Amino acid sequence: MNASRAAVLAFPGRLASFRREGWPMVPITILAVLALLAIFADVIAPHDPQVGLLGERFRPPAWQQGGSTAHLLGTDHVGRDVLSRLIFGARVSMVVGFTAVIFAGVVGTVLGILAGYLGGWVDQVIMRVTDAWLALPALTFAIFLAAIVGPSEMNIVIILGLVYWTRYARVVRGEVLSLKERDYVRLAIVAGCSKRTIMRRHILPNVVNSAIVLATLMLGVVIVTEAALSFLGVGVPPPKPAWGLMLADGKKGLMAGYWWLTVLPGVCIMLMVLSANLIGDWLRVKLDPQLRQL
Amino acid sequence: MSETDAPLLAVEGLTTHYVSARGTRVTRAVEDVSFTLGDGETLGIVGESGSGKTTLALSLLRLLPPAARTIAGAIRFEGENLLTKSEAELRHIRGKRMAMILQDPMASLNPLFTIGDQVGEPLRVHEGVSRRGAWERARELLGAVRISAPDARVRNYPHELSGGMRQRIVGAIAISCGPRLLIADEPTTSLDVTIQAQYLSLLRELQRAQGLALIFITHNLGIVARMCDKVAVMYGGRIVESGPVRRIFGAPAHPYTRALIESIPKLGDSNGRLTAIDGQPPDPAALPGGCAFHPRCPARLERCAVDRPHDTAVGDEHRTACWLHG
Amino acid sequence: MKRFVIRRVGYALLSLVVLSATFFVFVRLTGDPSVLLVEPGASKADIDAIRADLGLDKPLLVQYAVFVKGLLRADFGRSFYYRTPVLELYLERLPNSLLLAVVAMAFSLAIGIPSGILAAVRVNGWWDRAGKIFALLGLSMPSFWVGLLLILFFSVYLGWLPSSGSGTPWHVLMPAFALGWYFAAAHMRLTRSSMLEVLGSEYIKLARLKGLPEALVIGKHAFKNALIPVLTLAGINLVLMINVAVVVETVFAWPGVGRLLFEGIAFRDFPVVQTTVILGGVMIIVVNLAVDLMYAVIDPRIRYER
Amino acid sequence: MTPLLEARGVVKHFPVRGSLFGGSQKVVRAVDDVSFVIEPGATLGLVGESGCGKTTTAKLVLLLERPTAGEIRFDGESLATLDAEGLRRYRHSVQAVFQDPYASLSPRMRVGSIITEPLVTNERLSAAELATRLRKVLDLVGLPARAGELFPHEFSGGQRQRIAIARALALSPRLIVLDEPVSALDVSIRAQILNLLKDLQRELGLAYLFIAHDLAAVAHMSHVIAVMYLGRVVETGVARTVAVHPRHPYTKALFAAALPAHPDDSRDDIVLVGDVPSPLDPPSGCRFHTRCPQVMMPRCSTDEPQLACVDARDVACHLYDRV
Repeated sequence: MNASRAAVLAFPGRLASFRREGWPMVPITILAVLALLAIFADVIAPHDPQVGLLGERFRPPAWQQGGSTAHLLGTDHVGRDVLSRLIFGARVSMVVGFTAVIFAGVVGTVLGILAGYLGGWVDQVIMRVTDAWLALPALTFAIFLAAIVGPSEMNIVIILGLVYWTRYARVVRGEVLSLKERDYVRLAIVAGCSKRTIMRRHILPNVVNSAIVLATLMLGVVIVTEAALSFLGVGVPPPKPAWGLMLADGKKGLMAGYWWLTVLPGVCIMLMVLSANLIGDWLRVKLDPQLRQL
Repeated sequence: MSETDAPLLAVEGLTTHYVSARGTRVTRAVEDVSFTLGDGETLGIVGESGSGKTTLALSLLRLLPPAARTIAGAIRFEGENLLTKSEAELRHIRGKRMAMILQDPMASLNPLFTIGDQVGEPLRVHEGVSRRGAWERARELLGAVRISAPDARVRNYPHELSGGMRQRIVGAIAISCGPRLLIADEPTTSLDVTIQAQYLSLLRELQRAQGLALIFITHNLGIVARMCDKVAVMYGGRIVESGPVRRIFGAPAHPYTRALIESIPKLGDSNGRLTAIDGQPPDPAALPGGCAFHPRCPARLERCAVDRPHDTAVGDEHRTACWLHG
Repeated sequence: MKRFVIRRVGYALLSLVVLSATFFVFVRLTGDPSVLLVEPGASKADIDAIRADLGLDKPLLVQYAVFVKGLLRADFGRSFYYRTPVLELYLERLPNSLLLAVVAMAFSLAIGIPSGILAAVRVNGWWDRAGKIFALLGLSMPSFWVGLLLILFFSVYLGWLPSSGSGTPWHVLMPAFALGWYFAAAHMRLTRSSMLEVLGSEYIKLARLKGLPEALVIGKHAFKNALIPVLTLAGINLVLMINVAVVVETVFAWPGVGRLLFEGIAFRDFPVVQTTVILGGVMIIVVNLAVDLMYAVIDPRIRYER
Repeated sequence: MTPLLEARGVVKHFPVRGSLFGGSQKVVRAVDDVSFVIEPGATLGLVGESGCGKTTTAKLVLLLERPTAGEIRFDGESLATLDAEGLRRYRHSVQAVFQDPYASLSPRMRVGSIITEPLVTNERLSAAELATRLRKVLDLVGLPARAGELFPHEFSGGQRQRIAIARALALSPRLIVLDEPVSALDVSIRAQILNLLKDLQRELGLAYLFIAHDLAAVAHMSHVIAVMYLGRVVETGVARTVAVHPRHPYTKALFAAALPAHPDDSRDDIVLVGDVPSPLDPPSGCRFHTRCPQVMMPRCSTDEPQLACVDARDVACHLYDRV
């Protein structure tokens, strides 16, 4: 064995692995608590979220004058327990948020990869639709779709998926275009790999990170959109307890100063969205340094 | 101190470290570096990636990134220690008495301002020349770097000019205030061979015309051979050998320098084996103890792994840090 | 330059075609579009009349042609509720929306640009951290909730500002702030990141090497370059504001096009819904085009690179 | 003996697409009428500056692009007419190593699966056989067997280039296209890799297409050199002959521009003026005439010179026309 062979025995340490950065515990905890509430809502919630006692209308939270421990966070305009509705509302937001994000993410990622890698007319068709749909403000587009299909939780998921897949497609395609020019993709062709193999083995794993980062950031957007749709009355149909719907109801007591009906559901939305964004930001730095500037 | 005796630039024991965000990791990018440079001389600083040569250049101008700090040493430029200067005082030195050309001259021009504006800017700031006067001088400077039709070019935006012209313009900016020292940090790595030759001959012309001292920072020994009077070889943040170019190429004292010179293929003698240096350049954040080169050194002694060799004179102006000569 | 313009216009036209086709397809997908297009509670004869009018028995392409012809003549139908042409209703509301959007934009730029620049210049410092929290809050607090909180505080508790309606300058403040809030965060983020990118560029290094005072480096060399993407985004966002104001306008009963859209939903007035959404899309496509073309004028690089 | 690879009059034009709403079609003449031969076990070196078409030539040989005109033959068989089986055989025989060792290894795959990917794709092998082959090629390039379990980011640039070479060797190819294999590496690593490539060639009888802008490295590695300028070969011949006594003015300038290995190496200072013209719009006649320090004849700007034998090598220059 000559010198040129035996050259490399010392490995530098993991060059690219950076310091283990602290996990964002606060947002993870918040999301975990909300998830637990959503899963065990039936057990945890003290009252039926959909049935109210008219005699108990507009009860303030327990610590205010006139409040009672029976309704820790007070009651709404038809006497329903706010705490129970918030707990069940977490379920709605979680289910709608996650399914819509995953639905949009899968569709968008797949189409983005196909458009980016195959190019040609496939790319033209997918990207022209993407561009035109991106031109529409997401909220109004969703309202339009909701006006056509009518409100239901299932429809909301489909609508949000239809509206938001374009974001993934755009980002993923852009990334694929640059991946496609990477030498390791060229070498895979030289090695005789088929297009399917290349997309599966060399392209997909390298865009998954961006897709996941985008998904966490989209989770917040989707939840806000769902709340807005429900607030406008084209989202989750009453009397289901969605946070957006609660805000719309809460507006009825606003001028009378029944603050808890407005503040509390909003705080829930904010906490959830904030947590999703914080985790998304952290993931972005962690998984994909190129996206830091996004 | 009389200006005639002191060298133009004397760097003594310069040490610059990078400290990671939490202060847990220290990268000794530049460690105890000393050299001098006289008026009109050309010094080549050679090193591989991670050897600390760019950090050295930025330390000289005191334009280090926030994570880096010069923690020891002195930089005497025209008799004054730059390390004790305030930011405002430094501004009067940068661009006026000491200029620098960056790695990517093509990206160094601001896309939104005209050539005339950018070339004349140092004059307006440092010498208070009027807008019109700066414009006039910019035109002369473009002529000085051999750009044809300077009257039209001053009005152009950078993207309207070819790559070669943009490099010349960066050269024009560097000499606009008549500096005494020009630092060029790998100014030709991104260039094609023939374009590189153009740029090198332009730099040499400017140097002769203006009587500039020049520091050339590069990984390429060929550039040093062509351009420089003196050379300093860096490895692991330290200067391992320095001296006149002919001496270093003729009789290199440090095993690293010798291996580097021998590892380059030479035109005309093909088919022989090249002398390769084993192993990899060290990670600047985790330098080996003793002499940083010892794990790769073909002539290492036992003490090389333990003790750091001292800087020793091995000839007229020729110094090296190696136990073979200690 | 000419080719660039032709191409941008071409893409814009294509987007409009895709957009109209999208609407058309979605409406047909529901099964019988006449249900949507006819007033709630209409008689069988009315439905048949609409069917015949739209030619629902004809091939899809013919139907699409009828649909596009209507759009091209700016014939968006009549509102079921107001019984007037939808376009008139829309144009009546547009100035209010525009006013709201302009004030909201002023808010968002006044907050977003200075805080973004400060965050970038003092990167990782105190200002940067505060800005980051602000940006995250902006993205996480839905504008309608911000609106409700504003009402609660300024109208109900303090009684300083009117909670709904329009007419005086006081009326516009709260809805504009609620609307601008989200965008302020977006503008801050973009200002910060584009400023950071510019500050890391070679030409900023050269500006420092020239010995320019820091104020000149930031104010002249960095600012202009960093501001271009922000102003581009602001241009697009202004139009976006008109179109996403629907929730804020609903909260404050502000008589803009968003409110019109909400009424359209509430009264099952499909022509109104469809028109506001289509016109919103058209507006945004046109503004995108305008911004791209203006970009080419402001930034001398683009003219040649295409 | 049939040459291993033969290119005859190969042309590659790229239309500059104005996308959907295009406007006028322009054409980049990346490679324009290029011919060369690679013998088994020998190295052909392609030299030239950026935009001269050397990388496009590599892509054509690797079938990453199809030629606009002309023909490439491997073992006497035209690549244009290969059937699926022939294409498989060709992929089996021709592999590549590219410039950037950071971009040529898929970051999410282990080194072992990167190296064996060509084997898995082309041959049916048991896991044990794969492991044996992996160990064999790792050994050939001087990497320890445990390297296969690591990820690319755990290696330095020089080590990654060894991995890339190991991958290229996995199928026991007969020709390896080396596109700037050392220019992204640290100076002290380059000699290691060049020596390794030479050793492998001698032991395995490999042929190389060695592409670089560094003349000295090309001259050192190659048996035959071809110098390209704006899509054309301007001078080609035995490496020593061309390197020591270049004839074409461009080759001369290129050699003059090449940096000396010693300060006493005196060279004629031929500094070319101007930038390389755009291949979108190459000059008429001899493409080099706009920068040629020796341009003297009117026909340089009108007639395109053809390759002709001068002093034991082929030169395309009117200076050497025999009237």
